[in-house]
Amino acid sequence: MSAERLSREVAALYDNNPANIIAMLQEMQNRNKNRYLPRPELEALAACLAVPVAKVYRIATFFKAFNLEPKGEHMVSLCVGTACHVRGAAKILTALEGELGIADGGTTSDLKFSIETVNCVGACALGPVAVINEEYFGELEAEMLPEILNRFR
Amino acid sequence: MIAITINGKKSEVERGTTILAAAAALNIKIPTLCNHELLEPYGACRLCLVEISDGDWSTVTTSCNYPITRPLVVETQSAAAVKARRMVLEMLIARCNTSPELNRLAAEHGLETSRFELRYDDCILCGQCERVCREVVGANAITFAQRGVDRVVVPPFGEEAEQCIGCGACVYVCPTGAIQIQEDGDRKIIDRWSRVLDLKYCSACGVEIAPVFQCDYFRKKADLPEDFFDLCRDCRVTQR
Amino acid sequence: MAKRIGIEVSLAISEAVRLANVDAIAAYPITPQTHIVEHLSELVASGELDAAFIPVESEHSAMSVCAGTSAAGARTYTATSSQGLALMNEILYIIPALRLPVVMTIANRAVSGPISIWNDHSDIMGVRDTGWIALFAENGQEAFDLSLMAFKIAEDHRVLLPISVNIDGFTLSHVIEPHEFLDQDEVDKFLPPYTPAVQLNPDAPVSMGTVGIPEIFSEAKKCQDEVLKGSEAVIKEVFADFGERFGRHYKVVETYRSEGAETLLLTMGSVGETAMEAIDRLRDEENRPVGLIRLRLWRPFPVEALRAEMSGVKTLAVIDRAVSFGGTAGPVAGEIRSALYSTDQAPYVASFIAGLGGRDITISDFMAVVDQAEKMAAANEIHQYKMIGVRE
Amino acid sequence: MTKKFNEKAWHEYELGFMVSRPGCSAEYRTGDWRSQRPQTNKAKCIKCGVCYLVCPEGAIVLAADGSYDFDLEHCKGCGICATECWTGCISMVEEGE
Amino acid sequence: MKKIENAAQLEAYRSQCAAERDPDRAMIAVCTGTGCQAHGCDKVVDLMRAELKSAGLADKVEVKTTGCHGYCEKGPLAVVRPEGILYQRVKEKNVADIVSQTIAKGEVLDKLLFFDPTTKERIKLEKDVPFYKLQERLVFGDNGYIDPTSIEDYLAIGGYKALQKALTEMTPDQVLAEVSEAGLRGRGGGGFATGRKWESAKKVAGEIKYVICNADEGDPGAYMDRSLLEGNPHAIVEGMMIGAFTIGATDGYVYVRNEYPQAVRNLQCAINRARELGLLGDNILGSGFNFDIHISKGGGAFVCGESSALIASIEGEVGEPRAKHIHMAESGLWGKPTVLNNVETWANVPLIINRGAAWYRGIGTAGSTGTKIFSLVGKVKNTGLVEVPMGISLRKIIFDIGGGITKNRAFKAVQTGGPSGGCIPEAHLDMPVDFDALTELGSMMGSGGMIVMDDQTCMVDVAKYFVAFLKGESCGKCTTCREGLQRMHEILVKITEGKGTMADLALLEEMAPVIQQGSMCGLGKTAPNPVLSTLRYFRDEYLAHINDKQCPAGVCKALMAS
Amino acid sequence: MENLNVYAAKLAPQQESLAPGHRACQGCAELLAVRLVAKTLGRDYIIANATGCLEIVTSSFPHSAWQVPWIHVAFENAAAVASGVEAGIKVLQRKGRYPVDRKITIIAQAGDGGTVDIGLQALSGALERGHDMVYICYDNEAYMNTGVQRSSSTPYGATTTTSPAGKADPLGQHTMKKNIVEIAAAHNIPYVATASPSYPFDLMQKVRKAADTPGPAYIHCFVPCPTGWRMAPNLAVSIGRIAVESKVFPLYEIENGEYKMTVTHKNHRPVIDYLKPQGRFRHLSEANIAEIQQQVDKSYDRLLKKVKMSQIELD
Repeated sequence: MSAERLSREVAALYDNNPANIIAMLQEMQNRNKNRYLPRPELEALAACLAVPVAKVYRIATFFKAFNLEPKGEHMVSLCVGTACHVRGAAKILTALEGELGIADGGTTSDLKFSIETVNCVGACALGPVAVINEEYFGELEAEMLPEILNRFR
Repeated sequence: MIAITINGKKSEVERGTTILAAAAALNIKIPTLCNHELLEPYGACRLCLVEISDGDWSTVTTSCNYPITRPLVVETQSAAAVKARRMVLEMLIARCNTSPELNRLAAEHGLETSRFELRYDDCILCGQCERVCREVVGANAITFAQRGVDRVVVPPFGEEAEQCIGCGACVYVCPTGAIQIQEDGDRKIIDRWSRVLDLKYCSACGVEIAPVFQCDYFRKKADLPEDFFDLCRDCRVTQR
Repeated sequence: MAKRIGIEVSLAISEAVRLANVDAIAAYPITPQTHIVEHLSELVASGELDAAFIPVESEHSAMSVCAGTSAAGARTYTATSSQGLALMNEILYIIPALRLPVVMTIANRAVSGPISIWNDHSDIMGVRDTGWIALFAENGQEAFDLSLMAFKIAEDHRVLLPISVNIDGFTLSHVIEPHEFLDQDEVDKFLPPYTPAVQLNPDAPVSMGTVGIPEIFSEAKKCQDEVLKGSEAVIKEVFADFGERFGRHYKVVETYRSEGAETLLLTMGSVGETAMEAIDRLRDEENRPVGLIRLRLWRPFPVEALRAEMSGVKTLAVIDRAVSFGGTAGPVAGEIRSALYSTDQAPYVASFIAGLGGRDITISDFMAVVDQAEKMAAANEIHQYKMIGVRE
Repeated sequence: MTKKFNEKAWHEYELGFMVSRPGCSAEYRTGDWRSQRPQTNKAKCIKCGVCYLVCPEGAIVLAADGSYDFDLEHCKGCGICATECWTGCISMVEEGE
Repeated sequence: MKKIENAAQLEAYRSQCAAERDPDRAMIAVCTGTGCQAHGCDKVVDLMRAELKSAGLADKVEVKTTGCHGYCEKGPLAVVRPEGILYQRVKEKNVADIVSQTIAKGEVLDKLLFFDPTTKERIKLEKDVPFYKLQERLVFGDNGYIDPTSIEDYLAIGGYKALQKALTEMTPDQVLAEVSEAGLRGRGGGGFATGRKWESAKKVAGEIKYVICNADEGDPGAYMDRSLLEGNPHAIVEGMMIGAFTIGATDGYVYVRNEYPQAVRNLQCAINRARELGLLGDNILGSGFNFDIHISKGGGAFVCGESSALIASIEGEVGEPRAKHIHMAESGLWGKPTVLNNVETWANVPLIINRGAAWYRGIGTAGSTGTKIFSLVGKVKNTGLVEVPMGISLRKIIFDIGGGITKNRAFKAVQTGGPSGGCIPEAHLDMPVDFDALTELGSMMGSGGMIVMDDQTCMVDVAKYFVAFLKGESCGKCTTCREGLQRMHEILVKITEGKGTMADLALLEEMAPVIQQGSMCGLGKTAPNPVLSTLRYFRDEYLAHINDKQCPAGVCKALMAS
Repeated sequence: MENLNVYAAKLAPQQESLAPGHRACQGCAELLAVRLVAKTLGRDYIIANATGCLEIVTSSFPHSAWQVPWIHVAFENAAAVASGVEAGIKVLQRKGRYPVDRKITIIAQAGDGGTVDIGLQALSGALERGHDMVYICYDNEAYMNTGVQRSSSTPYGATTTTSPAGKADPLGQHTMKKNIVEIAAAHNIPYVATASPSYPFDLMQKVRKAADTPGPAYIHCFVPCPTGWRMAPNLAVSIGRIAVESKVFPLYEIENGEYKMTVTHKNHRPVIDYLKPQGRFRHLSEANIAEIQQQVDKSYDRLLKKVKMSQIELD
């Protein structure tokens, strides 16, 4: 679908109202298989809503939810909230980075995995916890990672 | 009208007047790097901290965006206010030590150096350029992007500011001199925005008029004839 | 009370200026004023006086700078002589119009030409009508005291006019005399720091020296004159206050052995001391009813005080030290004739001009003047002036 | 009613005949000097402020919409604004027209 | 379904729902909260339903998938009603036994019961388990009884009664008086009196007003809002409606975290169902009151928990705070009078209307009435969500409800109030927990995160962690917050690397008040708290890092070798 | 700075410390320049004003256009008065009898007559003494206040009422305009600049710099006078621009001895463009104009050489 058509469609879902721009961007990103917002799509949405590209760009870079670069098929969201932190999330992150060969925020070259750290997934009792494709993996230990990841490989 | 006392000087102001404006009217200068009288108060630089009190209650607050809604006593030079401003300046000069304006203010506050590690950024994120471009010029050529420590002012996507008309309003308001505009041959360049604009010259006298892009922009905006900017203002009048 | 010190009068004046805690001094050197400003710049350089010393490039600028410092609210002092005063002339008019209480010592000296560095009163007489208060000192102590009082008078908010303290060049400025100095704390009580009625301050902006259109110009001049005349009362107040504090009493018009005198000599400045000798001799050796009257205040002219001393006086011999070329008398004599003209039993006023350009006036000169004046009076001689000791 | 400045007695003026009302010249109307008056075609106005900055009288004032109005009390009609206007949106028209 | 047009119809429908849900009927309530899901509850539910079916018990026994029960530590949880038997750590392999033994024969499975480590006894009933026993689950309790996707479940337990009462029996002034009288304070952190907030907005004239539910639960270590949204969304909808009715608002917004997809789904479902029944929309219950609720999904920015940033975000701008010298009761969303409360606050409202201010005041302390839900996490045995009356001591929460420290290590500190809260040491554990007491201790209530730390926690590291968190979440607008936190972090890194000096410590203390005074929004204003509170209570740990180049807790890597 | 034009104009300081109602002629560029100076300096400055157009039109009793302290004493002594104000304030500040919470700029301002002719001595004295003040000469190239008499700043070939072009002497002014900028610079003061209200940002920046520079600064401001130059008032700003574009009045500054052109143009106009709109040059022959062109080119080249030289020196 062309960026123009996509943005028209998504904008229409939210009454073409620029106040809903965040929701529109979420929608556009969700529709993208690599869950990111390519430049042409942002520009098309700006044109469609008659708002400056600058504004769309600003929103897209302000909120963590938005990616301007393609993300992996599987997003490994590792919680580094306080509860997880005190339970050793930092070690898990190191292990995870080692396992996937990418740093926090990075994406594997085959676009299979991305790692992001999130502040709290609201599953503090399970810490340390990671979420992959809405599935929760709690009480993580570094040794568990290969097995978990293999399920998505 | 609301009674206000600033540094012992009394006056009356309209409800909603900011402390900064009320002080200015009394010819009391409060340092600020992000405020511009034509722009909405923004409150980013936090340099305009003053101490306000009302009876027993007192606090340190920014003056640029504090609307006066009840009688207040303001001290711009109280120990607390000066101390707070000095710390703000210490943070700012640690970030950017190349701005004469900033260094002047720092010196005024008795700061020679910062205890923080120097970072050599030239932008202090006051946002005047962004707001001027948006609120006054309406070009929206640049924007804030990212957030927190990564916050920057950039053209969209960090590439050439395609909406920039090269008016230089951002250059004019920048308190640190981070934005420069140059003429290089037949072009006008704003490095910071990666903007390069070809210049238009007067067909009669040969003196430069403005960037072609800007001329076209205004021509469209004001619905002017195709050849309107072929002559400079002076030739338009004197060649008659 | 401090002890007596023998010191050059110029230096004594500088000390008075120091005690006055003056804020700004702008001056250009000219003989015989130089010792005053030299000493003041030393005092500033040594830190004994916290003031701005502005070494200007001319007297015109000296007075212009004084206008600036005084308008800024600073206690301002300058000193000059002769040509220097003449060069200031334009600005001298403007200072009182702006109501700036500048204090200036004039070490009186003849005005060129031929060029002369020696004493007479032609410089001050040339700026008679510029609107300044003018005081004349007779000796070092008086010069010292008047210099201090000058600030108090000038800065009084009822006055706010500039003031000149005239001292005779060399004959007074350069002599060493015993002086009784005052302690700083006493002076401070007498003369607190200057509180300007108006100053150049962005917190309360004023425009000074605007264009005087015809509708208000006369009022402006009338005002200036009235304030100047009114200053006499303040001067007397300050003299009285000073006398009370420090025991040295001054009057705007001083007399010497004038009780029952039928003939009075009238002098201004240091020659009064010589004249006193002459009076002593005439009274003590010849038993003649003569006395001396000395004008300490020249502007505003103390008309009433002068008239009060005239009862029983038949002859008044006025010694002028300047020529009013082509005029009706010496400049002082002319004023006095005018002041006494309409009074009952006005004395005969004889006008003498003496001591021009540094020429000495001796005791016998004064004695001769008395003789001559009485003769002229007897003959009711109509004259303009008589020049003493001129070769004819 | 306070006296007019040319009705006062000599002692009723301020010290040294100074003027202590800052900027009171604004009371003086210079608009009468004008034979031509500036007029803006607001459709062509880009609200850039050039006219405002080059007015020797300070008689061009910012309007609520970001464009500029003329203070005709003081505008002397020199026409600099019209000459300097970037888009030519100001024209000088005869007074009374 | 036909729309409900008045109170009588609602009452009738509620009775019908209640009748259909016989409380004495056998039912297995399985917690499907996030914690239990991570433990595999979904499979347990599927299997349970299959087992019941094959045992022919499917129409006799209902398997109810409910929201979070709170005792996340022991999930998956299943409660067999009406007896109230709590089975914990239920695995797929246990399902067959539950069906065959407990459901079919009424026999209790000992091994699935809670084992009390102090008494060494198994406890059968949910209400007797120490974790629940000391709680007062007014707001949170219903989670265990209802399917959040069913408005009928909610109606059956008395849902929308408060709305009905407010709309048909009370005036807005009376509602306001009730809420004010109850002493309800905002559960989002500030503890501002809800009644006062409503009153200000009510006073302002205006046709258009808004109510907003702040569901941008950003505090790491706090998830009670999530659990409420997921487990009992109608309570929030009802609370917002009552608030809207009081101040005269026509629209409500729920600003919810994008990271909570289940909460969004359940809330959206609740709104849709309420609309279908006519409980949202025009002329609600024939009262003339019009109101609707919209969901606004956050883009992932902690700062959007700050009210002005949240509003900016709803308006489609970046979540940058604005100066709040003009209160949002006067000028909030799109410049209109706005009341913003958080999830838990809104959920308290129906309770107050139903049971009255006097009753509500009876719970908690004089200054802080009612209950508070805390998320008790960290190095504590019984992690989970606990709802307790205000004024209970920290010790009771951590040791009696929470069961003490894991691995029986020594308690060191409890961190409350989210990232900008403070760390409270042992000495203050008997302090009653309420808004004012926590503030006095240099911490704050925040949204209710309670992270327990043991002696293996380095407090300098904790301070560094929080400052790093806040630095990353600062919008970057204010110099004080952006530069200040960055510099604080730099210094803390230095200290944890053993390169710190006493001058650094002094600088930290010099910066802190300026960041507090100089920042625009709550994030910056409270950001130095973790540093200040750790400096206040654990200064010796800083000194050990600086002077002795040692990390007493053995956390800071750079200091381990020596 | 000068390649800013639109919008920056709008953003210039809004404060006006020169009020309207002054009685300058229509299109007076001097008052425009003064207004720009006033905008730059806000309210914290004090003016000592020489006698002249500026003094007359802004201070006609009972009115004053000034919203800052202002003093006029005489024609030739603005520099001296200003230096007195400066010294006075400094000493009072030291003694705690004057506000010290901010820097107050002292401005001396005069026309070309009050500067290059009668006021030259006072100017020189003040510059030499090193007062922290800014002297601004508003050069309209003749004694306009008294009816357009020539001054030593009147340019070669201009006709004035005391340098009239006539049958016997068709040239007008015979002498070359006195280079007061170089005279000021010869005092080795820290800042000297030329400026023009036709380049408002350049002007304002220079005023700011001059005010911020400790010690004396001199700004020579080129102010077209429609009345005295006999041209249409609407061209006052335009002609100033053409003066720069035609090299007649180059804009430059000398900062601590370093010369710098602040406004340059790639293409220059011929001087005829500058001369033609002005009545005071209308009598000039083609030969005269060619001569003026030569003079202008020569002095411009000389200036460029100085720029180069000073930069080499400083390197």
